[in-house]
Amino acid sequence: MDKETKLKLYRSMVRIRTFENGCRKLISEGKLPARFGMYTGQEAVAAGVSAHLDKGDEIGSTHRPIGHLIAKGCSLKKLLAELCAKRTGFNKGKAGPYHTFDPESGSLGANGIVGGSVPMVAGYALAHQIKKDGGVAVSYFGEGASNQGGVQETLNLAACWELPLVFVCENSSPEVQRMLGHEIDYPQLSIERISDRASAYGMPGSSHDGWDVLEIYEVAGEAVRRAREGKGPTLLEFKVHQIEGNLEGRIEAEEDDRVWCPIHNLKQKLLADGTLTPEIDEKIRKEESAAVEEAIAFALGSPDPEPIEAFDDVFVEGA
Amino acid sequence: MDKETKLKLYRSMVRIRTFENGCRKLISEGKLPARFGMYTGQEAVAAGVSAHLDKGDEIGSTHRPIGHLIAKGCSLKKLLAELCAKRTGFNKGKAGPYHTFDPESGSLGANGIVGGSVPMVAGYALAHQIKKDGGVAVSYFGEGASNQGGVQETLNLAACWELPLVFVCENSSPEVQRMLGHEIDYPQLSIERISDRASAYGMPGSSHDGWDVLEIYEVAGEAVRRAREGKGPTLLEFKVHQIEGNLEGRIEAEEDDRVWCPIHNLKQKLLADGTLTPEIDEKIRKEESAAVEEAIAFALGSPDPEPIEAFDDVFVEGA
Amino acid sequence: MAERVITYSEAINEAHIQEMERDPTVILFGENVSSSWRRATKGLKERFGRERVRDTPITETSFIGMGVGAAIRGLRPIVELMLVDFGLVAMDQILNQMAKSHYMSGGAVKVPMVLRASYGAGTSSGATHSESLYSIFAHMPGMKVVLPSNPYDAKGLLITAIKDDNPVVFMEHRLLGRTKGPVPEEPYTVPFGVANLVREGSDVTVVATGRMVGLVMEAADGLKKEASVEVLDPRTIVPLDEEAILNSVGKTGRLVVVDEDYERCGFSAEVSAIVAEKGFNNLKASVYRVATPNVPLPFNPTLEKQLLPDREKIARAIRNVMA
Amino acid sequence: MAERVITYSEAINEAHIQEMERDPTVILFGENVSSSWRRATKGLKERFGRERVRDTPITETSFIGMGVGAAIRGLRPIVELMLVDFGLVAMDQILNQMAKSHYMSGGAVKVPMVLRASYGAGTSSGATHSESLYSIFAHMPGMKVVLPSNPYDAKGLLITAIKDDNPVVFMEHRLLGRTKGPVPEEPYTVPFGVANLVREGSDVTVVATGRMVGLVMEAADGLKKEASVEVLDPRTIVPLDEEAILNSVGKTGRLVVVDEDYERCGFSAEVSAIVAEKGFNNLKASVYRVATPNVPLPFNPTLEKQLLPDREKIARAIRNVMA
Ligand SMILES: Cc1ncc(C[n+]2csc(CCOP(=O)(O)OP(=O)(O)O)c2C)c(N)n1
Ligand SMILES: Cc1ncc(C[n+]2csc(CCOP(=O)(O)OP(=O)(O)O)c2C)c(N)n1
Ligand SMILES: [Mg+2]
Ligand SMILES: [Mg+2]
Repeated sequence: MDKETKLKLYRSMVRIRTFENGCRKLISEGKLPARFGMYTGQEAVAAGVSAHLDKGDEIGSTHRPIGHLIAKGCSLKKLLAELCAKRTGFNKGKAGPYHTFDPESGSLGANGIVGGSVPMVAGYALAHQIKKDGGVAVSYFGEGASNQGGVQETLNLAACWELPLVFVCENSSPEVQRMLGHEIDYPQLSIERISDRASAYGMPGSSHDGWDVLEIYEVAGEAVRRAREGKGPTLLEFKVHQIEGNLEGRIEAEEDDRVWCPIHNLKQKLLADGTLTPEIDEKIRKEESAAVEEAIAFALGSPDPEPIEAFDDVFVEGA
Repeated sequence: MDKETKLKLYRSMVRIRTFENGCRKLISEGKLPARFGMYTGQEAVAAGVSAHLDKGDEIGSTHRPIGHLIAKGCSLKKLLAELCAKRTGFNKGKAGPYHTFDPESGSLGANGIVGGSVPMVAGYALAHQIKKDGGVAVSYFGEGASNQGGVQETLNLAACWELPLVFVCENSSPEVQRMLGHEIDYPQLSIERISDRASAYGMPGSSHDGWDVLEIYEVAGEAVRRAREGKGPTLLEFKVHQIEGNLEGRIEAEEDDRVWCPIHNLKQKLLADGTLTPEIDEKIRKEESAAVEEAIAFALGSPDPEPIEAFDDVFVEGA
Repeated sequence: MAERVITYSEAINEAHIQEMERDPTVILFGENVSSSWRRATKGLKERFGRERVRDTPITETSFIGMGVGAAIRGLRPIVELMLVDFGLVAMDQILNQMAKSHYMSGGAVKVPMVLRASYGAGTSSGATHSESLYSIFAHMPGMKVVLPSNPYDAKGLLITAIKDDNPVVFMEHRLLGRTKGPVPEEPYTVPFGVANLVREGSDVTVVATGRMVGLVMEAADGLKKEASVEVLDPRTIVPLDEEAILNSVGKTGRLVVVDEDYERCGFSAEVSAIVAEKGFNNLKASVYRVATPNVPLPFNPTLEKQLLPDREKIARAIRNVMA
Repeated sequence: MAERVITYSEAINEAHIQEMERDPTVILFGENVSSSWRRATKGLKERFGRERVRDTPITETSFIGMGVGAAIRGLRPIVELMLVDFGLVAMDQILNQMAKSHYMSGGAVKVPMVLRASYGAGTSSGATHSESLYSIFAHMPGMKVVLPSNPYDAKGLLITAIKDDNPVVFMEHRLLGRTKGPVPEEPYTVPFGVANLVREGSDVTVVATGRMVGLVMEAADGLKKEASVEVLDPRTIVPLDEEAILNSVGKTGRLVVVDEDYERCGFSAEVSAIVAEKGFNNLKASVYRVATPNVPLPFNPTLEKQLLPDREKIARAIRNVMA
């Protein structure tokens, strides 16, 4: 892998974490009304997968959307403005974190219903298949979501129709089964690895560490290529550790969590192979911090929607 | 396998087919208002599976319910009366073929929604698990239904909770993919064998010819035993050939279909091994014909419900 | 020149053909849509190919959601539910994703999709194969809801639906498929939100949709000597032509609403409530609803008949408001 | 003796405990129901064990259907939906299998199950986490629908629900969880179908449910000098205490219905329609609805507030009918 790609992956992860840290700060200051799942600890997945996607490709996301949206290249300003419920947000403050849609970058979209976006992603893929434009779509979902009927139905449908689609399951219960942080009393998964379900749909599948962005980049590349070539869908599983709590502005996780921290992980490797120096690292972090600060300034300085706008957008006007 | 069991299986299949032939006749005479999927050609599955079930065990069925209900031991009279929309039917004429419920025999129940009964069967199994009464429940569904979200969810849930449940998929598209007789343009199944999905739920599974009742009896016995012993669910797949058209009172399928005809199949074997003689065969057929004739007489002689009864049973009275 | 007469199903079929010829982004999928046994979609696969006309697995959640996604990305999918009842397994995709994506996105995406579904009772098919459900679609914001009562409207409303940039639920009554009526050969549209004044009258306004329109006309015929009945068919219940209803009640002072859906919290309640709020001063009598009572639909044909609106029940209601 | 005061969530928790102690067939399952963070079900797993209190996977279709089956076979399951919105993925199991199995079976099976669900807007959670949906449950026949507005009713109605041999949808408003009120320690029942006369008045009847009841009381307080407001809380919308509503309107001659659900084909329409049909002769003024307009609920708190019924909108409606 070339240096540039490695640095791009590194930057993408740093950007996501910096952005979420910014959100944490705003939340603690009461300036950000949104509640949503943080992506901290999972950044390698979105970064590694989206590195293979173009603007015309789509992703579908979840209740934990920040990483997916940012890695896909959405505007930080408009994203933060949306989280702050501002008129300048992607969706004029109507979506919030659970329903953010950005057609421009192909971030389509977050979803408040577990598994809700997955069938829609099949539709993005179908549009590519029919238009024959070589585009692909990626569907992100959690291991909890992997059981939802609509998700399993879509695995079958995508395989039957050989849709250009990559299913990406982020399994946050690789050892202990948890739901929203609660250690559940009965297992929610009847198998150890979600990717064991791939063969049940006649598609290739594999499981990987979600904290190793270089490996993610490789396997996602293969799956995206396969989809682009019209060979149908793939199911990728990445084990992740959700890193809880406020990082208080730090980029890397605390000691305990370092082993799962994709940023710490890649940093060590890049420092070792000479791709990264402390100076370059510093520069990247500063630039990303500046971008997030700019987004914060934009969001906080943006106007609220007028109350009456609540009634707009139920239907396309003039139709 | 002892002679008695073989003859019991044979009789069960003959009963189902005789009953459905009776229905066909009534339909052609305009005396039976129900439309439903015929089970002709699939009798071995219900007969072979239900041979292992007691009254306290349950089955959940589909839009093709006759075989499942009869093999489970429901009253032919009340079943036919229900199909004729009579007051004396299992459900006072309110259910018809798609929603027949007979708690007495554990036939619970037919279902008009593809896959609709499957989650409910998990509930029957849960009741056994909690009551610790050693009971099991069997869920029948087609290969089309196997894709439904609720069915796949239930496979996972039953495995997670180790419910005493046997999933029985009757695959009527073993070679050409068909839906309701129509040869579909795109495949509905992304795999060849439904039982390949068993491992995706961490349960044992296997595929078998659905026209060989002796084999069905064996594998179903193993699955039911496993469930009764608290070892959890199994997914069995049986390939079946739906034999279309009016058999005009004949019990065995026409030449073309004989190879798939479970009754013809068993008959040849039982004649060969001496279990059956033409005389015993004749006797069984006569007895079953008589039972069906009796059911027809009962149904046709039964009163219709009073119009005003339409308003009863929305809620349990006095509650 | 004699008008051409075709069936409701043929009219729907023709709307598909003409729109799919006009606009290559129109595609169609659903269970068995390529089957020659299905009148509304017969011949479309042969004509437009298996890329644009596809049979789906029996997975309503995934294929309706796929329609939503494809619509967001520039296609105009027509997605078919064999029966509207089967949509209950997919209500999140219909009521949240299809209906609300445009709003939730603040207008950033649009969902020009038509969800076609057969509906209705009267075939002795039992509780899971007989429902109307359109009141649920009307209750939830974000989708238009269309209920053609005759072949002319079926064709014109479907063409409008396909051209509309919003999600539209297009509901075809199971018992109207073979109904015949005059239908122009060339493509045309029937606008949404404009009620059809089926019959003018001065004593009582009857609002009815779908198969109910025909029943109301029969009842009105039978009452010719007793009452001059005005019959309004809103054709689309979202958007609803409130003005036409209020104007008519303004003239007649009396209202009966005839609706095949369940009564409680149904479309009939909505029309009553609108008039009780905005037309109260013109009302001379109680507003009656003739709808399906709050009872699941039974298999037995006599029991089913007992529950469904019919000519007699409609006539009784009209007599009641005239009394 | 001073009455004990506890919260709405604590009252619900206590109803669970008392019923699970009384009846060993009562079981509970749903997502994270064994979590100590969930106030309504806190401690139940520790008390009754992991056999009777179970965390499920995120598969509403399968676990609600499982509740139906277990109820048919002699258990009395309480099945929890984290939020009612998530029930949309499982509507067939709720509206067909749960609600109609008793009827479809001609009474041969019964489904004594309680589907508990949080609902409601006002938390800026957006379109898929804010709905009411009870009008849909009321529209479809076969289930009872309960909307407690205070801790006392919450406990008593839940005990009634668990004892009821029919499927009951029990809806807990998200913003009422910490509301306090007097609640007896011993088990008691509040009957279904009996409205609570929250305040007597003579000028106008206001019918309201759930969180709306409190808002109506505030509005009525503010209007004390202008109007004597009678406030009725039906507590259960299926069965509905029509008599209480009609009697009250018979006395006041005026009606406002305040409802958090969407207006179109909603519960507010139903109450209007009942009165327009059966109480018309007593009505002195138009019937007003104060409900959520037919717009998905937006994330932005100001926009959300714009849509929801509040004190001012209620007061305006009361003034309107008094004018
Ligand atoms: C249909 C539905 N059911 C339940 C919920 C509530 N809920 C939101 S997130 C979540 C857990 C999701 O787990 P997983 O898919 O593994 O995602 P993770 O939070 O681990 O990223 C639940 C139960 C929901 N939003 N939608
Ligand atoms: C949810 C739902 N979708 C569609 C239908 C219509 N339908 C009834 S039977 C059937 C085919 C079922 O195929 P399969 O499960 O293989 O059963 P088979 O008819 O082959 O026995 C379809 C599509 C339905 N009843 N329910
Ligand atoms: Mg997870
Ligand atoms: Mg089949």
